[in-house]
Amino acid sequence: MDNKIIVRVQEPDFDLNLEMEALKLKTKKAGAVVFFVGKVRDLEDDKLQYLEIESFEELAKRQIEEICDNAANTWDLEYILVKHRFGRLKLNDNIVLVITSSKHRENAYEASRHIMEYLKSNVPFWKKEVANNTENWVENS
Amino acid sequence: MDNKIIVRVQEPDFDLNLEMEALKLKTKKAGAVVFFVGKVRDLEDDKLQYLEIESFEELAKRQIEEICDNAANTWDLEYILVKHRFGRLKLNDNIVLVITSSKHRENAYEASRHIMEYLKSNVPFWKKEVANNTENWVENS
Amino acid sequence: MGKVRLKYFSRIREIIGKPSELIEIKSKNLQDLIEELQSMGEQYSVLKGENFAVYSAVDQNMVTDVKASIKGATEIAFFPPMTGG
Amino acid sequence: MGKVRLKYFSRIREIIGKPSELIEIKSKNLQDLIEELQSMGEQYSVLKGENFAVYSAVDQNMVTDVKASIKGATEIAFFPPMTGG
Repeated sequence: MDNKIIVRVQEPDFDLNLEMEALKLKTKKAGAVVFFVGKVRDLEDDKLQYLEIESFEELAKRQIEEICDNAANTWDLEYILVKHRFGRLKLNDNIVLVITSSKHRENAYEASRHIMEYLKSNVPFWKKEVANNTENWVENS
Repeated sequence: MDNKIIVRVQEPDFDLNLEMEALKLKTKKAGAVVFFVGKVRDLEDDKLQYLEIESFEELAKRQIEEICDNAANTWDLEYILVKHRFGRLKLNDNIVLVITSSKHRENAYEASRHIMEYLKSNVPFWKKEVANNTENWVENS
Repeated sequence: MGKVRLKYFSRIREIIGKPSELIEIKSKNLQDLIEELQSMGEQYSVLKGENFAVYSAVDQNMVTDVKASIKGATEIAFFPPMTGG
Repeated sequence: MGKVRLKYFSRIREIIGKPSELIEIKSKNLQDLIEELQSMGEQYSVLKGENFAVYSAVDQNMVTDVKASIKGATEIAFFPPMTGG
């Protein structure tokens, strides 16, 4: 895999400033950086107690690496990073970070959307919402 | 202007972690957050010494507020922030930050692209690249 | 065939009641394996995919052809539709 | 008309040689004003927009109609194509 691609499936949170610093050390040619952050949002009616994210870690990492390779071959990108968390998360906690960086912003935006689209339904993570002491596995949206 | 819209034209840098914290205090309904960061990139052939950004501050703020209002009316967004810097910047320094947040990620992506598109040619900032002791006003790309 | 590590995730893990098990199997493909597992208990009928789609990964490669050989596999995972991101 | 603060940005500021000036003007619209300014020196011909597009803002509102009235204006700005973002 390309050394401009970084993929992590992890329990700890990520730090946006540190990620930006790491990116800047790797590329001086990119003017555009798109960060997508998915975070735990509150439910419409219920009060979320917590979100539990289960993962098949090894396969998840492999599947994400594949989509990143694919994005690198499709768009002119200087840097791609995906960090996806698992475990028990509370309201507003970060879930996923996708960073794409390119000379021209269109590439960074399109690659980011593409990766997120794929993450939603092709990477082995499952989310369970716990609210009012009832559990609900999230269906795909 | 809507109180979920924040616009600044400023000399100081911005802090991604602090911006994320501020956003989380304002909205618990949004699961998707898109950050666009435009940064100073190196030139193809020359070695950039610095980039000087000139602005017509009052009009720039007003024009950005207008596009943010427009985006808020077009997409279902929970939060919009634009911080655009001016002054002398060096390689890899941040220039502009656009944050858009929504329940569904498509809205955040589309609003971000729309705001950036507009910023490029409708807001009174001008960039001058200084390299090899020659100055060059950047043309629109 | 020999011993294979079966892994179950999410709703399938909850229905089968365990995250994984090491068992001796006879089947040569996924379709036969799902049939074979029925004899171990009613809970394994979830693998037939009648209530929701069931995905499989053999040695950490997603497999869509249920007739593809699983000969020599050491790990077979079953899981419901993924909801990442 | 009375005194108006004229502002120049970027290349226009460099060509005219100052960021702003407070002057007495007679013109009633932008087109006439640009004409009027020519008498103050060759450098003001940049405002005719022959080399690159020139944008204007009257009291911090962008104005595209050069025949629109500038009566009562206190600030008029001239600038080249914008390159933000």
